[in-house]
Amino acid sequence: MMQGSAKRRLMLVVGGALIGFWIVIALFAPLVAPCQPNDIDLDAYLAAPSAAHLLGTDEVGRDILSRVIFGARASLLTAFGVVAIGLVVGGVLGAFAGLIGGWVDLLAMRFVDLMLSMPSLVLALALTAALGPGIENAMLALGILSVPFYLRFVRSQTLLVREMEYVKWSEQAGASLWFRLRRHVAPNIAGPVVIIATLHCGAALLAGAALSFIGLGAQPPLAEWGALVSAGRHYILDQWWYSLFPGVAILSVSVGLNLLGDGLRDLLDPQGDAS
Amino acid sequence: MTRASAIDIQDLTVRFADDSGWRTAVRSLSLQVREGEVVGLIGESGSGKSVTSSSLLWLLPLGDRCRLTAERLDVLGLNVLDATEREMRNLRGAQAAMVFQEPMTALDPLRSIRRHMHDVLLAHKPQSSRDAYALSKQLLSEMGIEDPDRVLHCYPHQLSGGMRQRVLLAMAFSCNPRLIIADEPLTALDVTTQHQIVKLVRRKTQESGVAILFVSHDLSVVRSLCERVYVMYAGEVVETGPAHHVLTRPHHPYTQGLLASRPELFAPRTRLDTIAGQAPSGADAAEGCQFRDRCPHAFEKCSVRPPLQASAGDPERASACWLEGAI
Amino acid sequence: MSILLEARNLTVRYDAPAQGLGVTKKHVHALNGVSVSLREGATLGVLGESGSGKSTLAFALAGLAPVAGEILFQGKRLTPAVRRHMRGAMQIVFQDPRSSLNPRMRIWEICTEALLLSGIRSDKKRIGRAEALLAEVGLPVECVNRYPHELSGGQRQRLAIARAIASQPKLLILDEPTSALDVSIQAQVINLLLDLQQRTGMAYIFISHDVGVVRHMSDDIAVMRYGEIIETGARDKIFDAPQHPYTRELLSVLS
Amino acid sequence: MIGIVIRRLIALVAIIIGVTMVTFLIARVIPGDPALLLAGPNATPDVVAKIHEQLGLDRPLHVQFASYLDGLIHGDFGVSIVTRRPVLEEITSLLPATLELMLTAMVLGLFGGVSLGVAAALYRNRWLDHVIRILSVTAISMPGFWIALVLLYLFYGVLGWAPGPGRFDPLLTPPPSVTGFLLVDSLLALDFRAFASAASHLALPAITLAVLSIGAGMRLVRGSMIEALSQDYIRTARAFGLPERKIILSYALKNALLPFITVFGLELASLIFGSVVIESIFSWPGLGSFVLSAIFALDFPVIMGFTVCASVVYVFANLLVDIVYLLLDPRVRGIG
Repeated sequence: MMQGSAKRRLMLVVGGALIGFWIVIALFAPLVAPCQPNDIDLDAYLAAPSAAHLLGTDEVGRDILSRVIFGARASLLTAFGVVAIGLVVGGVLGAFAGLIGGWVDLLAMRFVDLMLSMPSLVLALALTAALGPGIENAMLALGILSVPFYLRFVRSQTLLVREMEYVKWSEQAGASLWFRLRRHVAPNIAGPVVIIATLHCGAALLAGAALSFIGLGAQPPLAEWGALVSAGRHYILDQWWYSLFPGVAILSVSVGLNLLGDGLRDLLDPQGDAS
Repeated sequence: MTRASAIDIQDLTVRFADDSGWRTAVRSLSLQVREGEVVGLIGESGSGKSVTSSSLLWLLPLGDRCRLTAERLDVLGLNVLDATEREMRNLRGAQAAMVFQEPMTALDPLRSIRRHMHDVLLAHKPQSSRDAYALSKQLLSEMGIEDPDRVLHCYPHQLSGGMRQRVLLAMAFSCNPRLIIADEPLTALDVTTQHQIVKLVRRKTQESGVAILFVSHDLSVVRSLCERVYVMYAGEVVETGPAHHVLTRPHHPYTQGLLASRPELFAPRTRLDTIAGQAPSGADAAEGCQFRDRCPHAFEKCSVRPPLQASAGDPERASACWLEGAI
Repeated sequence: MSILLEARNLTVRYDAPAQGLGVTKKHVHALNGVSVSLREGATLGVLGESGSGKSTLAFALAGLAPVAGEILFQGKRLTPAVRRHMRGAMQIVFQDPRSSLNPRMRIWEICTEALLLSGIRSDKKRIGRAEALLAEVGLPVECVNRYPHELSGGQRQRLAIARAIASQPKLLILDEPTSALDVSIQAQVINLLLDLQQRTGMAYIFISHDVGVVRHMSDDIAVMRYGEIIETGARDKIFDAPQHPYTRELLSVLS
Repeated sequence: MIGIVIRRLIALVAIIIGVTMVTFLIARVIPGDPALLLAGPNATPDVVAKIHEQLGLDRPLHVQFASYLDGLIHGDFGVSIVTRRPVLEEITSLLPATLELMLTAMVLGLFGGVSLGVAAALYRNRWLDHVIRILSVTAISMPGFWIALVLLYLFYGVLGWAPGPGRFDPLLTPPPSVTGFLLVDSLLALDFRAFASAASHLALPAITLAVLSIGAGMRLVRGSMIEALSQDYIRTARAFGLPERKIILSYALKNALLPFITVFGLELASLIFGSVVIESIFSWPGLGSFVLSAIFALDFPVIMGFTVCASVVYVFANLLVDIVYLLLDPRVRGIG
């Protein structure tokens, strides 16, 4: 009914607006931010929100608003990077495994089964620790460990579409594997893959921020949301704004991605209101 | 007409909403089934026959997206429109039972046949589970199942489609109902299995005197099983009367077309008579006769909706066509 | 008339998956030593209930199932290489017009896929051909740019037929082409198939569980059960004097 | 059924070896040379070589792995570089605190997720459903460490309802340790003040951990409940006049919980990760805090030991989930 489609559109619009807002902020950070993120002003340390510093200042007097604005760059890039690594490597391998089948597929799936039977976030923790703390390493670790997830998803989607009668028809009419992949499989799995990637992007944002929070991700003085929350935790009882605002930033992007993903899912499958 | 009525519907209208707006699934339909009578309800997909049968036991997903209005909707003397939830529960299963089209999905995959049957028996009559078991066993054997003990311990996925439909029929007959509503109970089954189930249903009706509303798109099954028949097209009853007469000498152009398009009637490899075009897709169609776009006899008067009027020669029969009796 | 297709001793075995829903079976014989032959321009009806292997036969003939045995088409033994070479001389129409049409392709793209495969890349040429094909199967020409979900069930099946005849095949395998359709629409599709056959001289393998429809369409009939052909012969012979008790049971439904 | 379990147990051994290998590779190959880390930046090559010999790093990789594996089988996880105590001993002594936290969070998550999910499904598209859905999207979108800080600020800082960080009131005497779970031990000792203290200290960290799984759980349960309620067998049950309560509990809910069970096993991973992140915020004296400090001390024996243990627990938990699934679903029970 109208109500349903209006709700769907609302989710898409709100989600898209949130993401769009933060992407613009990240791109034009130097223009939007009132100060440089690393400008120290020792006279105004831990200041409460005021006209001069809308979100207050940190322990060395840096403007928190500016640090949150510049932090969007590191946080969003990490999340996008994780998804990109997983999607490109896992997606290509998954489509390949699904279409070739046989022992290639079998081998890939045993590997995936092994990787997915481990708690990947715990492994990411160990891997980042081993690679050495740093935002790039955190991204790399999370990205590598999301490869099996994408591999399995893209493979299962490929297998699903491969069995559809229109692909069977194409096969009996003499279409090559590549033709079927390009003409039939790819267009029909693109939707689900985009949805999964959007939802995973939200999870990656949270995981990256968590690694930064415990000190394995972004290193000082780089502004990153998780690291900002972490720096503010010692002042939480008195200077609550310090940790609050970067956290709100994470929350808003993550909500945006989840709404966008759910909205896209409803759009693709209006009957299945199972999100 | 001395028998009391098992089903009495007057002026039933059911509308559904989807993304593009409201759609009328059933339009001012009236239908009667007398006690002990077997009545067929025929129509193609989308004609509203399943909606009609579901509305009898109040099983439609009523709410924002589905609205039902009727002047009267009585089942076994109970006014379904105003019935309480408790009254409906006492009606369902105990006095009026329903059998559905898809025996593959009509049973809970996580529940054994025994528990399905016990659930129904115990919901309507407190009894020991030993008694319920004995009764279930007996019911299954009456449905022509040879090893009821084994079947009772099976889960639905372990049975064939025909077996499951027998189980559902056994459940339907379990509380000695006075009315059974069967919604395309044969469609998902193989021809040979259909044959056996039809024989079974015929025997059970004769034994128990239960009234049946048999919903189907299969003309030959309805003709062989039912006393009277209603033919539906695009949400309306277009013709009704004794099954044998209606399905051999139809009055309404739609029924005529439907019968004529069966390949059995033609010499092999010759063209069939067809009804041109396709049924209206449901979005509130224009006024007038719903069939007129496909009708070979359509004329100006068809832009006004014809009422269901009794046939001049045969008061048992009626059709909704301005040319009733003339074609 | 000369023999168009000759299949000898076709056998398809599925290894039942170790895990899955339903009853466990090992080595299911979906098709067990089935032989059929078909003359040019004639129709072979394959009659059987669910699980009889009739759809597997369609898949095996179309090269979509791993089959043992021999298939001769126009006197040539069908190997994968030969199949690639004879692109489009044999085509198939599936039962469910919902899953047999790519939901993301436009109607003209769908019905000219065979042309694209044979190397005709120009969109303009293909759209022109698509319009002719739509007219041939009785679909309104203005729907070339629409998507399949905008069509009704009967129209989709017409589109599937248009796609199959685009390459001017000698043989059309019709796997339950009318089973998902209402009686009045079924009659339209049957007429279309009869007209097309008369116009082009295609041979049909017509697979169905519907005794009446098979009788109407076929010159010869093969009755299948449990992956085997239990009785085969000319239509009238099968209908007037069925030999096998199962055939008699099936036909008794018609009377 | 038994066949499947045996097959899964064999696979389990393979998975555990695989897990160990992956952890081993992560720790030994990628960072280069742990000896350099140990010896510090100013070490002479002699010192490094000596450490090599001591740690067995001069041997080929597969030999090292075999001896590590051999150690694991005998319960030898190596010795912590920082505390100089056996890793296994450290882990077992800290495990009860973490387990108590995780189990409480799991129970909260389970009940919260299922009841909210079912409520949303039953009131689908009404205001209760909308509120629950908004809550669930918010819950899965919140960073756990941030929830912890917000809760700490609100309930400790502003309202003063919750005690500060820690696991127990330092002024009270803890109950004698029987199970290692303070909640259970204090009840066994009939020390209700100790119980109240333990429970109030547990509340905030457990809620923090539970929020994430509640969010994910209710989404899933709502979806599968709606799916189950739309099935034909529900309509059959209604048509046969079964009581609505029975239809919802015995028919719909049972089917709806099947997918939830599998996901619940997978949720364990985020709980373990969450405990590492959150414990230190609440000064919870558990494994998470310990591992976190080990990470910054580059205490690789501890990191590896923890990763292996966590993975093995995770794998076992998921095996358990699979067995429960087999028991519940007759469609797969008969096979194998």
